[in-house]
Amino acid sequence: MTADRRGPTSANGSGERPFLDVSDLRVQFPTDDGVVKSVDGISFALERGKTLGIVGESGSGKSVTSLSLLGLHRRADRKGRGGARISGEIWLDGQDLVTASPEEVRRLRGEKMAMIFQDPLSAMHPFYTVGAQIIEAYRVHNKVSKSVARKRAIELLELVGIPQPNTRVDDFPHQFSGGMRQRAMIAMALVCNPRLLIADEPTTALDVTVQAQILDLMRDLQREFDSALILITHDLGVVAELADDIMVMYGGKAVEYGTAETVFRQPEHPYTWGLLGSMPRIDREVQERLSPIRGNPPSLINVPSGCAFHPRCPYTAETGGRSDTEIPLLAATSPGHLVRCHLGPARRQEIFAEQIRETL
Amino acid sequence: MHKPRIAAYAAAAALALGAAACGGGSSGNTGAHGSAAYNVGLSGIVNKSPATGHGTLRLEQSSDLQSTDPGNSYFGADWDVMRLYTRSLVTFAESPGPVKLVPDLATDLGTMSADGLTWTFHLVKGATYTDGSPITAQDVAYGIERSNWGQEVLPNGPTYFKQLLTDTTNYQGPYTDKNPADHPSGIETPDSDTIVFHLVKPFADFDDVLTLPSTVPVPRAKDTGATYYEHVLSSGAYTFDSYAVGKELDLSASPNFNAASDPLRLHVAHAARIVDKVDVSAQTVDQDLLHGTTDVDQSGAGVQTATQSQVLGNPRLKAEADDPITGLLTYLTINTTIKPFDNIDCRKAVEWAIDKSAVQTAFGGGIGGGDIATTVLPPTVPGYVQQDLYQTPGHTGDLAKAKAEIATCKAAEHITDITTQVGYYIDQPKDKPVADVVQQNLAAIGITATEDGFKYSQLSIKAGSQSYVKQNNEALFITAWAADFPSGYGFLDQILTPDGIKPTGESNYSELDDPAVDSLMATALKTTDPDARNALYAQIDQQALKDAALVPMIDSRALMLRPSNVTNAYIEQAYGMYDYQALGVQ
Amino acid sequence: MTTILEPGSAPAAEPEAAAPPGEAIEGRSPGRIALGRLKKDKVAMAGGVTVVLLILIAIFAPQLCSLTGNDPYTTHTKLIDPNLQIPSGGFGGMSSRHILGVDVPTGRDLFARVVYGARTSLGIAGLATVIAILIGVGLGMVAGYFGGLIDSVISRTMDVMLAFPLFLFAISLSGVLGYSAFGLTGNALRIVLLIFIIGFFSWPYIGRIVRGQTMALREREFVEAARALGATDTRIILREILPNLTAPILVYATLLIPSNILFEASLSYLGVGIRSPMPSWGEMVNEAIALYQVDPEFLIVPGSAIFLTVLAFNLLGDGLRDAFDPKAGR
Amino acid sequence: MLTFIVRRLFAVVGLLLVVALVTMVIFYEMPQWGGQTPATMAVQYVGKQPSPAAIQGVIHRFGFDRSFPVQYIDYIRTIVTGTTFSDGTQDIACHAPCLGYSFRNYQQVWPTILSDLPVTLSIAVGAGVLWLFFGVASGLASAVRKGSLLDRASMVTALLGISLPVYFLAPLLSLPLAYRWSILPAPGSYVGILSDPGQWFLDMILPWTCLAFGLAALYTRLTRAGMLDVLSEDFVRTARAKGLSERRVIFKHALRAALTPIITIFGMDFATVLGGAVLVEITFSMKGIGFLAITSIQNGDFPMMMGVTLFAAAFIVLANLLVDVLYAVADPRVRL
Repeated sequence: MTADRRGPTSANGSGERPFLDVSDLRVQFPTDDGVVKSVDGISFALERGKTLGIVGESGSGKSVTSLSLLGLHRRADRKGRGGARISGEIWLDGQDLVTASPEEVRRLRGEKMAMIFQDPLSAMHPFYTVGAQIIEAYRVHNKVSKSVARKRAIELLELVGIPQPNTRVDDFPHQFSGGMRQRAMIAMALVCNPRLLIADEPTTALDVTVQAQILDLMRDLQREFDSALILITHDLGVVAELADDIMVMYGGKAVEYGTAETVFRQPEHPYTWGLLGSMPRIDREVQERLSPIRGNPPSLINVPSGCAFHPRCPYTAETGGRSDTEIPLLAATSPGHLVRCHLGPARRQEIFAEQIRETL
Repeated sequence: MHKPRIAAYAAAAALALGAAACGGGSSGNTGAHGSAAYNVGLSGIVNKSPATGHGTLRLEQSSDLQSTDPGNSYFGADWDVMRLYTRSLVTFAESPGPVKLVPDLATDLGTMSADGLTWTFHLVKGATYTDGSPITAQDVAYGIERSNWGQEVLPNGPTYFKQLLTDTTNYQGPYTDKNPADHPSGIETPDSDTIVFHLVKPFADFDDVLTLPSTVPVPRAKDTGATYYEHVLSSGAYTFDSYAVGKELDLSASPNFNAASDPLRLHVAHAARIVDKVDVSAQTVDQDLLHGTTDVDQSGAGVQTATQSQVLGNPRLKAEADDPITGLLTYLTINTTIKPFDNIDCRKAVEWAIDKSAVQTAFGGGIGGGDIATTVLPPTVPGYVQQDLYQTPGHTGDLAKAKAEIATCKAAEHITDITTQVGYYIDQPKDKPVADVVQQNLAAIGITATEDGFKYSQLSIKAGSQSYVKQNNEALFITAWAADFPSGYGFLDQILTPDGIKPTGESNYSELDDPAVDSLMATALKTTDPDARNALYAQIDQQALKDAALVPMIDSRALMLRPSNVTNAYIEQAYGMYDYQALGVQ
Repeated sequence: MTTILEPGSAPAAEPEAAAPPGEAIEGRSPGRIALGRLKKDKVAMAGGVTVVLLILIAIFAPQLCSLTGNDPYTTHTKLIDPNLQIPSGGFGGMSSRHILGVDVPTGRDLFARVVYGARTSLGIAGLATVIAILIGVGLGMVAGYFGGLIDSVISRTMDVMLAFPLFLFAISLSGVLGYSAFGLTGNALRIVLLIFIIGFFSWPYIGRIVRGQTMALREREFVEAARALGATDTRIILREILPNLTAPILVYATLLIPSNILFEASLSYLGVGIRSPMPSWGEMVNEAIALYQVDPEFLIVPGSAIFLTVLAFNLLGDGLRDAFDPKAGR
Repeated sequence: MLTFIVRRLFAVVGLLLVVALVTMVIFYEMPQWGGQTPATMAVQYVGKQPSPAAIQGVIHRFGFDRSFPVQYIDYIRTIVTGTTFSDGTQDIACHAPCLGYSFRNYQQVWPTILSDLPVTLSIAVGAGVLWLFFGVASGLASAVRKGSLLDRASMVTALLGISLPVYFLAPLLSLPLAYRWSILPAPGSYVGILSDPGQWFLDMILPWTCLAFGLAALYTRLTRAGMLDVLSEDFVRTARAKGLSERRVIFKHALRAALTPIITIFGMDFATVLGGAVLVEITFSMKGIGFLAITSIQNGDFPMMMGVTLFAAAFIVLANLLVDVLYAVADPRVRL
């Protein structure tokens, strides 16, 4: 709403539009039981070479955000039925993707922007070889012969660290191990040198050692390709590794937005505190107890009135009832740090300093 | 004998045709080119043409022949077709109207000895098979032996000779007793032209029996038993080319037929070829007849009900149709030995209760079904006299009389409820609605009758089994009957006398054993004068109805088409369908 | 061996947001949620109303027929044109007394026959479905719950049965036993026979589904809990698992009934099922099929009865399935 | 793969043995449970006046005098090795696969079935093409345009299709098309494809349509449900994310995955139809395997009916095997 649409680290001040500029994005799905407000007015910006981490529980709207960037939602018809109603603006490299025709967006997909999906086993077609799927991705956007595309596929597989890429290229996805599949998935996403890369929970399905390898790989590749990277995860540990900026989402809205440094060191939203509290940290010596956030994620049809977080927030009493009636604004506490909370900045910093920091 | 598809014989049937409500055809057009009109084929030859060896005559039927083997079929339609490629000792004159016996392979209608026990026949000179070999009296004898004594191989044909001829040696038949020298004592062939029959009792109608295909000659050397049907050696005007079960029978004019051996010109190949397609669907047969893509429905069963409406509504089509009496009587038997129907009043109640007019409609109406029957003998069988012992206005039955009779019966038997079963053939589609009507009629007078439909093939363990009907209290049975050979004896004996009462395979379903009937029959068999004999048959008919042993319901009719390109078309009353031997095409 | 599309395996059609719409918040029971959805489904409701109506028609057939003063057995041959073999006066003999006309050739009231035919069709199909459910649910639960050898025996049996030419078997079975057997005669025998044959041949479909669902339920916490508390297998099967199978059983029973109605009608149409004079829709079509060129009414009445009944049950069954499991089907 | 096929072929044989056993129980044992005796069963096969010897002969010919296991083993052995029947006069060699000899119409069972197969094959192939094509096409269109008018129309049509029995649909179509306007031949007309291909095609249109309509309806529903499932799969989203055209996403990615189970079901249904399209053949009076089955039952021709049932079962189990092999070829995850 009042958010500065430039990201905390991309405030270049030159007046030029950032490479990716999302403004007041709303995504709603009409269903039989009511309208699901999956994304309810979020804004952010991202430059090439930078990484944005979007963090939240499942159902917070983070994946829907990424899919709408790629234009992968089936759009609603004129009566607003049968698909997603999308409003707001998504500017990618000077082009608005919300108003662009589906065909224009399709041409951008895979070429200018690509996505790495969560579960590579289900995200790859079981009936086609890994190579065929990468080749296909390349040839959609590049008019080259099959053999050239195949060479490119092998090259990419090698780049992502698949051993013996020229034989494994003909394997089917189920013949790969989980980590290798994720590498192949990344290779497929990178095959056209996309400038925007969205990774949706890229490491969730993997075991911890492989997770680290994949994160390293992504960091290296992002540098090599100079891409903008959006990292979507519920795992703050993953973001900590890679992200420059972090946006915390709750109930379809951004509740906290700032640089990674700020969000980790001076988080001000009670939800962020909860997320941090439930995060296991290897660098702590005494692991007392993880404190999970009590309660359930909100319904996106009947969003709780006022602050969507209020049914789960321990500090509602301090708002004098405003939290159940009034929706708080996303307001800047410091330059580049936005928080959506009824508590005043001073009080938030106080609570964090006195009660929260030590538990983390 | 049970096969309800066999045509009947008539001595003086013209009157019946005129009298029948929907009959007709009394105009007797036998002119050289009989003009086509409705029912003209009953009494005249339509499109008479002397042409021979011309064109292909196409027959079709919805069923298959029971067999092409002359010794193994009981279907009248099969017998009609067999005359195309076989000759029997005696056959029917090639003319419309009342049936007349004529000698075929025999020189005359036989000589009966004074005691009536021996019949002697001589074969015509020069008769040959289609391969040119001569036909001998031994071949005729062998044909009779295999079909009557070889039932373990040829189970389907009639077996009158086995019952009528003496058999002192207890002959086991040619398939069990392979010695060619063995014969039943009742058949003698003193030379190759003479055949002598010895009967167990005097039998004035014996020459009628010789019309059966049992008397078709079969050379012993050529007989392959059960598979003989595949390549019957032709003795008629057409050669038996081939027959594929469920597909077609192919015949062609025989080059070797010796016309000199056929002075009455009974066997003339009017067509060059005859193709009989079988197992075609009934609807297709009708459509093909209407569209001129086939010439005759070989089954002689008449058109489907849907086609019937079409034909009757179209004057052009109606002029190409005949509606003959087929000689088949549909009737309800009442078992005289099952309580309470052993009481004649209960049986009379049934006689009065049946609404024959409703039965007629249920059976297909006056044209597709037939005429209401009031006598056992159909109008086309000698001995028929018009009478109606249980006359009611419009043949709708008399509920009051029926109820009175049932009350008398109940009082005498000291019962309050009467329940029984009524059997019928489920593979005779017209019988089922009749059973429904009968059941309703009986319900109206307080008789609860449950229907027991069964397949014809189960007859011998159902209504044909004495123990079954008694155990299951099945006193009533809807069935049909036609004479196997043209005489009152042929029609009445098996259904009204103890000859037809057997533990299994019975045909006298009423189990009627009335001394009056039996003595009349014995007298008739000894009576040589045909008129006196037929009068006796009429008396038997009356007596059976006085006994209320059965309820005659319908004398069947069938609406048949004869497309305009068919020549020499007329109804052969012996079979109740067109005479295929006479047919040709333009 | 055979692959049957089993329901419920489909992932959510919409992205995560739509996955559990409204389920958690209000704490309504799944049954009530389904009922709520069903009520909104107008087409399914129309099917449901028709089904209820048909059942009422079947139950109150005598009362219904007495309104027009007809019964399904009385013949009215006077209403038939004897030569054309169609009802006199056209329109299949429809009149104020015979509102749907009469049959041919005996002139029985078609309305009465089709109404009583509902008894035959629904009764046989319903009871056959009960048998199929009893066998299918029983064996399916046992196979799914115990697993191991019992499971392989039952599963193999189901596989084998699904590989049988079932329709030919049913025809043989109902054709081979004639008029009386097992102390029963006539249509009483045929009814019992049909119920058992149809029921027996349709249980494997239910059995497979129940087996799969039971296997899934067996691993659920509440079953583990019950087991930990020392509940017997019987008790777990009957008290913990069976109640959770109600929804799929209800849905598949509703979808099985129309296929059983068609099964019965087809056997009667082929002449190996119910026989006249007892009214059965398949038997009526069998009688009418030779005459439809001249008397279409006679065919259309029982044919439409089969069609509408099967359609109504299918609509209701589809609606129920969608209501209980919105991801399947649609 | 080879060991799989060999192992499965054994299973096929086992299954056919079970089918044969069940059929024999139905025809030889069931009537006896129902109160019949060998004599009352045999008496249906003798002539009009059965002598005790003749009945005994039939009892022996059908093997009613042997114990059931012996009868069963004899029947199976006969299929494998062939046998020689005696019809009273001569011996009839019945070569393997000898399914018996019909004493009703004096025909061997196996050749009779083979001679009726072309009719059933004609029905099955034409209808199979129609129902697969229309079922998949309309199911696909429905799924892709879910909720559209087209979708609703095809779903309604599909519901009509699965609710309309063949024997009601056939007259509804024949009455105008064949009888009123004479556009098509009337039901019951059939000529072989070899004797007149044009007429054969015309004759087959109505039977094909009537059989295919109901099955196409079923396949529309199956395809639509399958496509909707697949369209929500992650790999379809991936395909879209790669920037593939919608056409390529639908046909190359989604349909490929959705079609595999459909083909499996098609294999089974097609095999079932090959074993006799009973209702269509009866309704259109076409003398195929299904028609043979019904007439055999009506005539009490047990050897014929058993042969037909076994023949139909063989089609189904072999189709099952074929389908499993095809599945393995289509889906690389399946290893045999």
